[in-house]
Amino acid sequence: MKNNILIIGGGPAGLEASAQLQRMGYNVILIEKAPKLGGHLAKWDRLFPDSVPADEVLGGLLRSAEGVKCFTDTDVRAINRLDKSYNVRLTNGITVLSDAVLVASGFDLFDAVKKEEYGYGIYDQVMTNADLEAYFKTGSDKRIENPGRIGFAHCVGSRDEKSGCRSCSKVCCATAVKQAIEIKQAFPKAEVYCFYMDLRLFGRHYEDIYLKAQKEYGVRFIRGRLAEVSENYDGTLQVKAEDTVAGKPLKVTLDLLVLMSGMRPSASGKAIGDLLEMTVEEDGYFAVRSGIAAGQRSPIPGIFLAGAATGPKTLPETLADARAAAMEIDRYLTEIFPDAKNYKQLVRERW
Amino acid sequence: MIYEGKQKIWSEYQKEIPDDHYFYVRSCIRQSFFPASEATFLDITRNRLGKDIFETEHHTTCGGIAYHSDTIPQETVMTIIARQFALMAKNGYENYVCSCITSFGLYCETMETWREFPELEAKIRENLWKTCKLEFAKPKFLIHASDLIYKYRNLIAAQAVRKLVNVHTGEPLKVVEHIGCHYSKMFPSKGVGGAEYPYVLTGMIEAWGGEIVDYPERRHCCGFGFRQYFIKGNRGYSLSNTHKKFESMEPFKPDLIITNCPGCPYFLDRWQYVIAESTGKTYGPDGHGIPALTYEEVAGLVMGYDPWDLGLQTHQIGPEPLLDKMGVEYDPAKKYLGKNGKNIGEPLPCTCLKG
Amino acid sequence: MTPLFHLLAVQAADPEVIDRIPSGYSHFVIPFTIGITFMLCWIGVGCIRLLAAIPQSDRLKFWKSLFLPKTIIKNLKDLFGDCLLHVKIWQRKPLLGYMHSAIAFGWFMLIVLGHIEVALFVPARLNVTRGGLFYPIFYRYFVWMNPGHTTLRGSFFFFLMDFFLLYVLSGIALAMFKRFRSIVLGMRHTTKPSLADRVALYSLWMIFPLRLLAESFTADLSGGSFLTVGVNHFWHLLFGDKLWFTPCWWAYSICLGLFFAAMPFSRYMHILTEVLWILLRNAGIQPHHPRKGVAEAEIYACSSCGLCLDACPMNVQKKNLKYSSVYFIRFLRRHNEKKINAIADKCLMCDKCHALCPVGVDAPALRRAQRATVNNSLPYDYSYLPSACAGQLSEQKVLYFAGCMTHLTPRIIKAVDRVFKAAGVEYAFADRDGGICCGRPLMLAGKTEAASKVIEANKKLIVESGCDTLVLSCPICYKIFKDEYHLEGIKVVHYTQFINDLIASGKLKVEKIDEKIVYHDPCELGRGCGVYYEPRAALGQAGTLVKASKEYDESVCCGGSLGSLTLDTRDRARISESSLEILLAEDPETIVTACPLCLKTFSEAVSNSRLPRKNVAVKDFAEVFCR
Amino acid sequence: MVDFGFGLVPSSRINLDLFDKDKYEELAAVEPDVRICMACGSCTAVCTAGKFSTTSLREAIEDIKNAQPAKAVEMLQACQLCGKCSMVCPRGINTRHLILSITKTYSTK
Repeated sequence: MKNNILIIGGGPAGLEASAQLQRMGYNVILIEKAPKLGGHLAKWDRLFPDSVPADEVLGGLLRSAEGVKCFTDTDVRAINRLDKSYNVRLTNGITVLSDAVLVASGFDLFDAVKKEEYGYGIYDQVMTNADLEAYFKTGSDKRIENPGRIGFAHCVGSRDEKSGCRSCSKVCCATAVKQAIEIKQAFPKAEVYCFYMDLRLFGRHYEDIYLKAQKEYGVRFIRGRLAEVSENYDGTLQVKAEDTVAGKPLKVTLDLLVLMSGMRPSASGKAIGDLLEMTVEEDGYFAVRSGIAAGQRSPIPGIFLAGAATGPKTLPETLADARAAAMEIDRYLTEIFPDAKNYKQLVRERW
Repeated sequence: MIYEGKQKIWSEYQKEIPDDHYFYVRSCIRQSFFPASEATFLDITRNRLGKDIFETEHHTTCGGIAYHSDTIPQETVMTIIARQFALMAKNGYENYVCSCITSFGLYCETMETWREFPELEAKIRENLWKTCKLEFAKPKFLIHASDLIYKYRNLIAAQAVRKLVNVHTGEPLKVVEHIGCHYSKMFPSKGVGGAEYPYVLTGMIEAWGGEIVDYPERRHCCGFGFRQYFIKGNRGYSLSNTHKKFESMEPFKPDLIITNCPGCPYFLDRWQYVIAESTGKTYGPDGHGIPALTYEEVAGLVMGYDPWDLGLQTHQIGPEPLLDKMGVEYDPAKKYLGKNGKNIGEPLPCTCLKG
Repeated sequence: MTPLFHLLAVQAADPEVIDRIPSGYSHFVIPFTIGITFMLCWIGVGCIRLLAAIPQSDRLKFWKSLFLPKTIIKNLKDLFGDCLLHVKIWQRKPLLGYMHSAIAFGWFMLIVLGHIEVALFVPARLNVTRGGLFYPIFYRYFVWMNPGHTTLRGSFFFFLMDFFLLYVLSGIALAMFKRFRSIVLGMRHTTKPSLADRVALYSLWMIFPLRLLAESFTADLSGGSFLTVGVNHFWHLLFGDKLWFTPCWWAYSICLGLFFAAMPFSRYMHILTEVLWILLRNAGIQPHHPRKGVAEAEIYACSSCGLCLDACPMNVQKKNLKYSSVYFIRFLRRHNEKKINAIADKCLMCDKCHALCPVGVDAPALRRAQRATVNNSLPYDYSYLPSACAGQLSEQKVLYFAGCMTHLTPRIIKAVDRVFKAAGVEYAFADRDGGICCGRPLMLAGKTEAASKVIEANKKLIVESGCDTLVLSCPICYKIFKDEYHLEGIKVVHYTQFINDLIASGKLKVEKIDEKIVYHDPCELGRGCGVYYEPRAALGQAGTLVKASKEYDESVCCGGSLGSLTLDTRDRARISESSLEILLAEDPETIVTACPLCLKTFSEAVSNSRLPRKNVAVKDFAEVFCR
Repeated sequence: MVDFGFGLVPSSRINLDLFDKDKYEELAAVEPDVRICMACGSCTAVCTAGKFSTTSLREAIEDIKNAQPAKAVEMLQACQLCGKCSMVCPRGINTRHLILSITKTYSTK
């Protein structure tokens, strides 16, 4: 018998897990609330550290997930737990009886408007990392017109308890360095400043792009959180930070400010979590069975998690997490699920 | 500047302001700096808007200046405040309106502290009983006097005889709004419009036909800074801070600065004189300064009060160019005549700053 | 046709030589005369200018040196050895030495013998007014050998002239061959000739074959020996009696003229300038300016032979060839300021080019002088020095000064301490808590004035310590303490010397173990201070010393040298790697060096390099004696 | 002018708008390593002169980038060019040449 598996979220994690589970012979149903698959990846132009086109990666994911039953523009309306399986009613009217549910609800980008002092949505020349990616993709944005001085503010909505997020979003430093290089490539005469608190360039080749940004593109890295942005008479921005290395307050006039919005738990993911009565930790991301040994299992048997639903992850980490989740689902559906008699016992022992 | 973006933020920082029956407490320093402002406030609220506003001669300083200068402990300050609250309760009021921003901030701070540490509130209650044999009740609404004017800005506009418009060009006057630091920077939710883009004064200017100027250093302190001013060795820092603000607003060519704090109009006014006389730099047109007025003075001007009744002669920066722009009629001969018709004394002419 | 036996005739009757051209002049001498006159004027003016640019005291020293017997002997020895015979090249590359000496000595002899011939047979012609400038050169053209009156004396000169002509020709042949296959003569890299170089070079190549042609054409008239006469016979066989000797003499003269005219602008100026440089050098005069005075002599004494190209450690990468001393000197000559500074700053100052230079051109000193023109005027503020050197040192006979770099390699300090303790040496540690720099890096960077301030401060500290022996473990320090500190009454020794003495006097017991050790000569210690023997003697007691493929004064810099101001890490790493390869030639187990910089550089290079052998240990000299 | 007994206080704030890009590029052309400093402070920690004075190459590089070159030049005057900093720099910056180049490029003398 082919087990039904419902995957919630058609971003990279959902797509990768669908492809893997389909290969294993399961009957996969993938739902995505947006009209298009791909999640944030679909909105991105190039990916760090090697500036690989995002479309290329997404294309690969979509191709390998071909044949998976996909419902876009679809959300979960209700979920009932049956004995072992889940009865899921979708917003498109379809009801799915699923033996395992994978929540790959991803993340939301922090709403930069909330950092009022940065003036996103108020000053003309402030944009976010997502806006800049959109510019790279489409080549047009009224804010970008041969800017002379460009600033990147790291940690917007990350490592900021006042924004409700204590933790690091993991991807913004590398994204900022990547975007700094790309904007320098687009406007070679521009001066680019990155305002950072710590440069968290932990991954392979990340340090290389940092060095490249300094050496080849002359990007200036200033250690200090951007504190205040105001608009000058001519529409340029005056930004203030402390250069904490120099131990002095600093100001500079910018033509463009890019805010590196961090990752926040997905709001729609949380709604699904509420339906499933899933535990959410203090940081807003879903709790897992064990952060080290069972990072893809939720505390509820049969509910699995993958990708940024359990905290900020880079794309390769998300994909690896999705593959791991597929393995976990397979293990559950072959070792625990079929044994109806000892199901509860097995769940206690092995979940 | 994206106006809609600001509106969105303003909509998130709205504050409930009661309709009537206010207990009013004056500001220590405003009474001596710009005494007519508080008088005008009472006149507008009582006589023009017909509100019940009560004040008692028994209220004292809130202790804020001493507190911010680190000369008295917090518990002392809280006990003083508790006494003011007791006066309010004794007189049957629960809407506490203060004229001073320092006081407003301190009241907010005290109430928040009590909320977090109820045992402290209990202790203060005990202190107050021991010292004054009084019992206090916390105000139901704690508001600043400018919140009230903000609330009635449209009523005032309806009674206005003129707008904040240059009568010669028809252009709205460019107004810099300067909020006292302790109005909303400590507790953004306690101020109308929050801390980053406060709306309390902006709302008045918009209602009265002026145009708000959003200059880069608008968030900064006027320069008073308590210890920065009080200690002469630090006074250069106070001056430098004000100087930074004027350098920043200069390109916008503002016609007027509106403030809601006791110290701000004073320092934005007097330091222009010091900057002019020590460096030769003036910020208004033709060697004049930029008038820094209180919101009551601005309200009074639009409502047709006589400028000398509003106390505009107590400003270092001469108000005449502004009055001319607004089309306000005034008698120059009466500028330095007191209420009793006697000369109140005239300042010596300045070298650099034009009167 | 002159019968052969005439040449061998013993009897001689006057006149033996008859003016074939009574006027002693022919138009073809014009090119040569112009060329040589131009060159002589140039060099005359140059000499005066050069001597005028030397400080008064140095000039006096120079004139005096010319009359001191000791310098006279040295001058003669050097002039003969370096300028004519090229002994230094012979010693390292025999074939190349032969080539150089063949051209230099051979040509020199041709000129000298030519003039002797004229002096003997037509002495009147030596007079400048009677063609003394060109006559001896074209002697064979102007004279007619009286066939009936040849003498043994005459034949002897004919033979010598032919012999030296052949000698020169063999040198020229090698030179031509070297242009195309330099490696055969032991040179991996050769210099790129400039335009003037090319003109002079090709003229030089042509001079001697043309001389042979010209002289062989006239050999039946004006005499000759085995070579010219032999060739003359060949021509007659080939062409009969129709010999075009006037065009040949023209060609010969033109080539000579061209050569001399191009000479001042070419590397060949060295042939004459070398003499002046050797005299100045032996007089002990140091350059004060990278371009003027002694430096000028030095610059023009460079033959652009390119031996320094292979010597230079930077040249493991071909892209760095352009920073070699030969090009530095060439650009100095051309006043190419931008390039001069770039090249001056790049050099590691390992001094190998100087050690290997056939004429002893001290290019590193010129580079230092060049750096000084830029860097000496840069501001500095050492007002903190008095407080830095204020401490009181415990009074001991032996004072040990570790130096800045040694503080980054504490293993040296520890090893020195253990060795000193084992040998019972009581010592004071001058910079235990960190001292100031010795001043050598400043000196190398051309900040001589700043260096003097540092030297002064250190000197005070050392003199006040009351020690009688100063031991240094850093060759960089040692070099400057020895050369510039002038510590009267205090013996300044490098720890290799000191430890070797401890072993020799039996104070330090060394156990010999079975360990193959290779010793790396630090630049400043070996070439800089001439300390080659003591470290090897001491190491020989502790293990089996094996050879590096280049050692002593040919040892290659580790790549870490403080001498270079601009060489980057990658280039340095390549040098370290090649230097390591040289040290590992005989598969040693341990590399021993006696310099903190070499130690650090090699330790890192062993683990980082792409060389297959990674298990070789890198040790400091002192560590060998405290295992 | 009136003497009030107090006056404007010079700002210690870094104003990057005053940054002289051309001059900096001039420096970076002779010593590109100025770009790659990551302000780890190793150079300052081992500095021979730093033990006796307030010199810091790390700070000097900052000063250059923060439009305060005069401070950098003054600070670097204590340098003895001993080269310890170049040995410890994790990015392999040619520190000594950088020091000389900063002095050469920005020195007003």
